[in-house]
Amino acid sequence: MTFQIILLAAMIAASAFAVLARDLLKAAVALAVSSLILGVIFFRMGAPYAGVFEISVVAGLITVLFMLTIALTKQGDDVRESKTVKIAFPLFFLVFALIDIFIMRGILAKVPALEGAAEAGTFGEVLWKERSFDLIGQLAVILAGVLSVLALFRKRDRHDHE
Amino acid sequence: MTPTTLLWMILLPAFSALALLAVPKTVKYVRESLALVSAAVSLYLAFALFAVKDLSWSAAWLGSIRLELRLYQFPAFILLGLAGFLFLITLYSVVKMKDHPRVNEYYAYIFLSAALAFGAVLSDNFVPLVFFWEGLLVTLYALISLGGKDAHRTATKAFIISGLCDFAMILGIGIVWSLSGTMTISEIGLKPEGPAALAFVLMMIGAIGKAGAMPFHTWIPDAAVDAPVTFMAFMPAAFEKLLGIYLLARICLDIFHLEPGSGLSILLMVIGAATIVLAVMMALVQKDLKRLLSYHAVSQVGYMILGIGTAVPIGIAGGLFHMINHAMYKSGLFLSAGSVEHRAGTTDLRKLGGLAREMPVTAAGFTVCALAISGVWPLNGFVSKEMVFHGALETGSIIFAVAAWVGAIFTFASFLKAGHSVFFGKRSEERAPGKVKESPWTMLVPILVLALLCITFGVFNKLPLTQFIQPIVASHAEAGAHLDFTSHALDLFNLIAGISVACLLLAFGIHVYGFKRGGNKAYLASEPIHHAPFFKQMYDWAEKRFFDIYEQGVKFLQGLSWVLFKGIDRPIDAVFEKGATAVGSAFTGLLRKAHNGHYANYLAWALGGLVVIIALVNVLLK
Amino acid sequence: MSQETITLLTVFVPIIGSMTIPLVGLVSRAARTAWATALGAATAFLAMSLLPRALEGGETVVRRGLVLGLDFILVIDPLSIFMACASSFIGFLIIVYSIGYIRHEENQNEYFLLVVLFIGSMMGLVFSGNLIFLYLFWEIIAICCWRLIGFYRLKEYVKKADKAFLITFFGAVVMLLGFILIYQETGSFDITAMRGLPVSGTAVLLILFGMFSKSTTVPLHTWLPDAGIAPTTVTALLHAAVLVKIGVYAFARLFVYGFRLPPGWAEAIPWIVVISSLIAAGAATVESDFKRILAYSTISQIGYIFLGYAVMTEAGVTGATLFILMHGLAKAGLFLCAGIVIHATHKRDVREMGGLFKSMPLTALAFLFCAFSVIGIPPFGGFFSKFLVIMGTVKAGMVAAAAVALFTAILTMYYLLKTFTQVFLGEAKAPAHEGTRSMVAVVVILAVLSLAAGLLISYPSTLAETTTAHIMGWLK
Amino acid sequence: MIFLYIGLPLAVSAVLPLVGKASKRVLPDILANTVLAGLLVYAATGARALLAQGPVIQQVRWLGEAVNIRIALDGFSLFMLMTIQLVSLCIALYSINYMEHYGAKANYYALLLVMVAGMNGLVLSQDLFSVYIFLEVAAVASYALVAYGLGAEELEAAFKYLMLSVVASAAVLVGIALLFGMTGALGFDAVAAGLRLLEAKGVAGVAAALFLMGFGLKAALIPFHAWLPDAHPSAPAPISAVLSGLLIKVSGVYAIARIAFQVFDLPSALSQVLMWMGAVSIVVAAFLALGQADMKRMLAYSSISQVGYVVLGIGIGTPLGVAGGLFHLFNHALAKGLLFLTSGSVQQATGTRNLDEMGGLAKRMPWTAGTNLIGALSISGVPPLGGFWSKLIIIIALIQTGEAALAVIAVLASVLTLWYYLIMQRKAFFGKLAEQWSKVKEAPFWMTAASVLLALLVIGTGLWFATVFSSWIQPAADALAKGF
Repeated sequence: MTFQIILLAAMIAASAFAVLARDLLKAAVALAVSSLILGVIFFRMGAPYAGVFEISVVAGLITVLFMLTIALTKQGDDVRESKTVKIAFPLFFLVFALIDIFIMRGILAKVPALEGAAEAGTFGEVLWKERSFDLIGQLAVILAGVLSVLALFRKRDRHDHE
Repeated sequence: MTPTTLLWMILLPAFSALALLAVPKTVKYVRESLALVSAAVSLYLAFALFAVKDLSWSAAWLGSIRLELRLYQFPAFILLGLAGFLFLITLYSVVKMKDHPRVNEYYAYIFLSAALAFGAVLSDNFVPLVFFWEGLLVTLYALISLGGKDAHRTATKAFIISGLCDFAMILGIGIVWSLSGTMTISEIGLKPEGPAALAFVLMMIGAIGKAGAMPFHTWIPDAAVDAPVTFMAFMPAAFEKLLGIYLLARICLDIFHLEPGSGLSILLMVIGAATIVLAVMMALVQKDLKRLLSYHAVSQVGYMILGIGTAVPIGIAGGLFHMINHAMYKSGLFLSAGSVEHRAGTTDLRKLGGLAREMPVTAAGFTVCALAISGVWPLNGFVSKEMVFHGALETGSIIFAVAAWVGAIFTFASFLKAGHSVFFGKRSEERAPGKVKESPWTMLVPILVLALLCITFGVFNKLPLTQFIQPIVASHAEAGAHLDFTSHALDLFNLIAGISVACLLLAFGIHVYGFKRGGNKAYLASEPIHHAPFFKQMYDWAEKRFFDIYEQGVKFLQGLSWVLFKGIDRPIDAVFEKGATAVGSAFTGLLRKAHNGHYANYLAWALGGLVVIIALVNVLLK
Repeated sequence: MSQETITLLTVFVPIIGSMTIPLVGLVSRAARTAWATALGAATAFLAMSLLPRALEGGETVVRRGLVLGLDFILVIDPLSIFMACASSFIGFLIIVYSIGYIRHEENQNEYFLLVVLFIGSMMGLVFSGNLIFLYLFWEIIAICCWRLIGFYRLKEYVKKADKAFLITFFGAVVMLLGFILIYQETGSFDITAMRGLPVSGTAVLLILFGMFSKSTTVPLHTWLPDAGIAPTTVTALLHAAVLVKIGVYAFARLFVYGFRLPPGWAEAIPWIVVISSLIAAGAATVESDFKRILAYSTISQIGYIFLGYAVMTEAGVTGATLFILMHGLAKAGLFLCAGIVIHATHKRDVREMGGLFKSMPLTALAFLFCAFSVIGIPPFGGFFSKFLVIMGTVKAGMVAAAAVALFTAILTMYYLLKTFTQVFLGEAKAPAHEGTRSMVAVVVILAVLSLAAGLLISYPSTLAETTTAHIMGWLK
Repeated sequence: MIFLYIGLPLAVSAVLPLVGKASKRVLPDILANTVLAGLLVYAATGARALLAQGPVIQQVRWLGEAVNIRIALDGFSLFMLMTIQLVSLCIALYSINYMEHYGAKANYYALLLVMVAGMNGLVLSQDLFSVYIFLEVAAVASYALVAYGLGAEELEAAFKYLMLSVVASAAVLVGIALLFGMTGALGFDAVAAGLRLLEAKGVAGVAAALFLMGFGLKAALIPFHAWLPDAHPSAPAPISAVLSGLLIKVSGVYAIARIAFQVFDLPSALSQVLMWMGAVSIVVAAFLALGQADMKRMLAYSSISQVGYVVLGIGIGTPLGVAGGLFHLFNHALAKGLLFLTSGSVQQATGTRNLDEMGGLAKRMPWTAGTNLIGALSISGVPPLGGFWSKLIIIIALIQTGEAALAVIAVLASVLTLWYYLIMQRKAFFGKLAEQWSKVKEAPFWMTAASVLLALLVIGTGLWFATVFSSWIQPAADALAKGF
């Protein structure tokens, strides 16, 4: 129980840091840490799959994406949006969200599920035995992220003439 | 005589033509002798074949259609006539065409025409018939082109008009073929009813078009000016008449069985009568001898068509007899005109006069032929015209006989004017005395031969009628089984002949009146009629070629073409050229506007798409 | 050699040979030209060596099984042999003419490659017994045609080439849809297997699109006059030897000797083509560009070929088959004469020409001969074909259609003679000289052949009649 | 060892930056090309033999112990593997010359290999979540590669691409979550079994729709296409070729096809939606391509349009339709790869992508022009090139299933396709040589060689379509449509 509380506290701290940090890269890393902790929490609450996915998706992938985005926007111009779009898009999004909420609520209430498909196993088992293929994927994602950052922050040798 | 002689009859002139074309221009005499010899051989062959009268030959040709040639009474006679004219005109050309720059072409075309004409006459199958018949278009075009600078215009005109007629005939043949199931002419005998009537009319157009009846005549007067005069004597005066009337007779007698008094018979007679009157009215006012003669060449066709159109034996016989007579005197007349042109250098009536003294032989020949064409007793024209009158009266429609008589009046009037202006009367001031001489003998012989033939066929008319005409008509059972030329009075002393003679006298009166009114100038003798109130307008219009089927037809073709081009072709092209491009760029523009580069926009599409797909999937699943 | 081998060689010698032309071109220009000519000659020779076979009648089918019913099938019968001979021979003459004509142009390697490939694809198309392979060669021809039309590379020219390609491609893919419909209905792409089978009107309509677009029938015709911007040799090739004939050939192969037309179409098609013929003749009368006149004339004449096949009487079919040959000879002659004239005067508008008879008598005469043949005047070859087509039409009971066709013939007479007069007669407006020897020789040969084809009609007509007997045989 | 398809490129890409320190050009060139060539040869020979007895599931062992890495190989995946390695190899060859002036070649190859590994992994995986992960592997590498030029335009394009892709990932993830929640399984077959038991059509439909959107966005089907015309032209030419030729097909079309058939068993509703999405993409994108003056943008829109054909074919669901779709996928991969490569050659030679500024380049760049023409004709469906046969089969399949309207659209759109490719030909190559390009040179050796290789493949596919069809396409289609 104490461990749980510590984890929660750590997660909140990491999240707060992610929001408050001025350096975007640090913020991204903080978010990753926060997600990682969330994954562990999931696992401890008896949802090993959710934990594994949380770690796969958020801690691994989203972080890479964030870093990539930061790398891209640092050098690129701001993306300008026109006024009509500024109005039209939120409106549309609102409508979409409303529809989504109502339909999804209706549907989610009715989503059938198979009996006895409860998640089971330890974190290690799930990660290593069941989802080991994803591990390779995660490695690859991180590798891709590293390579991307390398590529995007490379010295712009021989390319300046463009 | 073996059947292959028929083929040689065609091939001989064809090969001669090639040989004549090959003779170099510098070599003298060879060409002329070659031409004369081969013409003579053709004539001999024709004689020989005329004696045989019954041959047929065939060979594999166009797939299952055979090249069938058949000789019997009628073709044999026409063949003889054609060969005779070929010889005479070749003889005449020896001098007349000597200095023509394209003389070897001239001979080649003449002999090619002869070959084609022989072929057309001998064909017993529609396909070779059309082959030879339409092939004459080429030589027609070529021969007219040999004339002056603008001759090619006339050549084109002649080509297109004749082509029109030939195409009509082809269509007619097609119908006949689909009705009868055979292309062999001697196996066909249709009643001209229903579609066959249409076929009859179409084939008739082909025949009378070749013969030069109205309204397919308009190239002939033009050709008279542009083309060599020997051509006029050869094609429009002789060959085309023989061929056209030959085919018309075959159409009316063999291929179809024309009933007297039937609608088609009336139609033919109307065409004949109209041709007689209208063409002779045009002839009357001409100021050029060759043009005048050419209009007569048209007018006389009317008599033949009228005669055959009556569908009664005497009329048909008259038409056929008139055909051969006309070929003689009209050739004679053209050749005399050529003789005048050869020496005097012009055929303009206004510049000629009193030539009888310098060119007595020519004048004599011309006079005989002119009298013959005018139907003066006892020349051949009188006899054949009488037969046509009889025929016309026998059908009961007097109007056609009247038209024929009116034609006779003006024929004589115009020849009085022509002969008077050219050979008699005062000598033209422009011409120095003694400068003009009589033409050489090779030119005179044909004229004299033709003149003599006119006299012979007139005086001893029983001879050609019983030897040539009667067997032809008799071979077509319904038409002339009992025709013996005794039932109708063909001498001077009967009512019909009396009317004819009265017509001639009237014509003389008209001429004298006009001569006096015109200040004793013979070429003005027709002016009173020319300037008569109604006639003047008509003549003016005719002068402006309002009635020229070609001029109007070309206008029509051009108009139609313009409409087709601007109204259909260009709009279709615009659809591809402009329409497709416009539609493409409109769509593209619309779509490109939507792609404005705004992320939110694109995101909205994606989310919208998701909603639509969810909805679609769910709707479709149920 | 067996027929099968000869046929395969006829198809593949030019196709594969064409690919080697640029390679030879690397070595020497003269060798390249000679090689291209040799390939053309070999094709014509191979095709002609099948002639004795054609006269025997009957057919041989060569089959190589492939997937999905897309078998490679060659049909060797009188129709295909006739067509192959006509095309390859005229194509060969045009190659000979090209030697002089494009001597000074750029991209000659490409030119010869495409021309030979063009002829080879034609051979492939002619012998194809499978709808899809027919389509395949059809489109290879379109590609060649596209490049060749844009040969001079000017912006406007290339646009016209694109137009030609797009319209014919449009027609062709629609036709392909029709083929697939037929596949759906009959379960086969094999032409030999579908003789006498009924097909739906939709399929016929779709297929007609393709044929009409390629054989330039109104309303899919306007690309052809525009294609006149190509080198004259190419236009001659398009008009006379290959391109526009493939539509009618396919028509004969599919509708006459293939499946049965649904009722109504047999009456409708003759009218469509006759009216197309008339419209094109009208356009030819109005046009004043030398090659456009001739192009419209082709459109107009194609109508007759279609008419002959569409009426499906023996005379009509024989006439149409002969027409392909006669029109090929004469139209090639006309275009090549036009080429000589344009080459010499550097003008295209007939109103600016005149009096050329004096400076180029042989060309003028050749033009006149070919014009007579196109008009259909005996003793030239064109007469027989046109005559038989008209006869066939009348025999089929379509007198009115025949009358319109004859009226078109009068219009043809008018505009061709008018053109002849404007170009060759009258006042000389520009100095000119006769073409090179090989060029004049070719036009004279074509003119003489037009005449000889008429005088010795029994040879081609026997072949045409054998063809007709062969392809109409199943109707009985 | 099928696992090599994932492991080898990853391993090499990991060491490549280090190798790059030692040798800037030669070693990375050789290494990357060798890896791809080796994998290609293996796909064509060894892997083919493996499949002789039916689909293969391989268990990876780690230090002698079986770890739960199971990779499934069937006809479909093998066909995809083959296509991926083939096109990638040509692109890597092309890059030898082309990437010279971009610098950091080693990094570039590393990213390329990661992308290839991602695609290979996607093709080999047999559960939903793995698909998702490898989708992201390839995607992350592709974002960086799009931005590889580092210009403002490239970065903006990459950013837009990334942003829309994230949406796609989210949709896919939601879909996976939904299915996982229902069935508690992730493997294709297990989920399919679960769905059969549940008979929950509606929810499965929503999940399917989410997949359609997610993968549709990857495949750039309309209306999810908007990122592609920015991203593909901005990337270096070989990358454009990989993206258009492979990535959108593997991460979009392959995933859709695999899931639609193997998980959802392609209900007719899904089939209809797929076909119509395909058809709409075909037409709209063709019109959009028509209006482009930028050569690569035109090609990009053309990709959307052609992917439409692929989806249309697969959506039919009959073995023939699927075969047609897959065949077109293959042909388009080759031809579009070729076209992007030639466009790169042109851009490198002239410095512009604007068609209006080009003209008559065939004179100076005959190989480029010729290969470009072959690619264009193949995509337009002009026989005897590969694209013709695949379109033909698709149309036959459409007619067979009675979808006449779609068949007409498919046919007429190929006229539009030809139209814009003719515009490209006319403006760029076929015409009089524009003055300013009179000194332009043909592309360097490897660039030309890669183009020629692809062109030969395009021609070969057309001429030996029967062999290609029966030995590669048919097994793939059978694997998908008949389930073995």
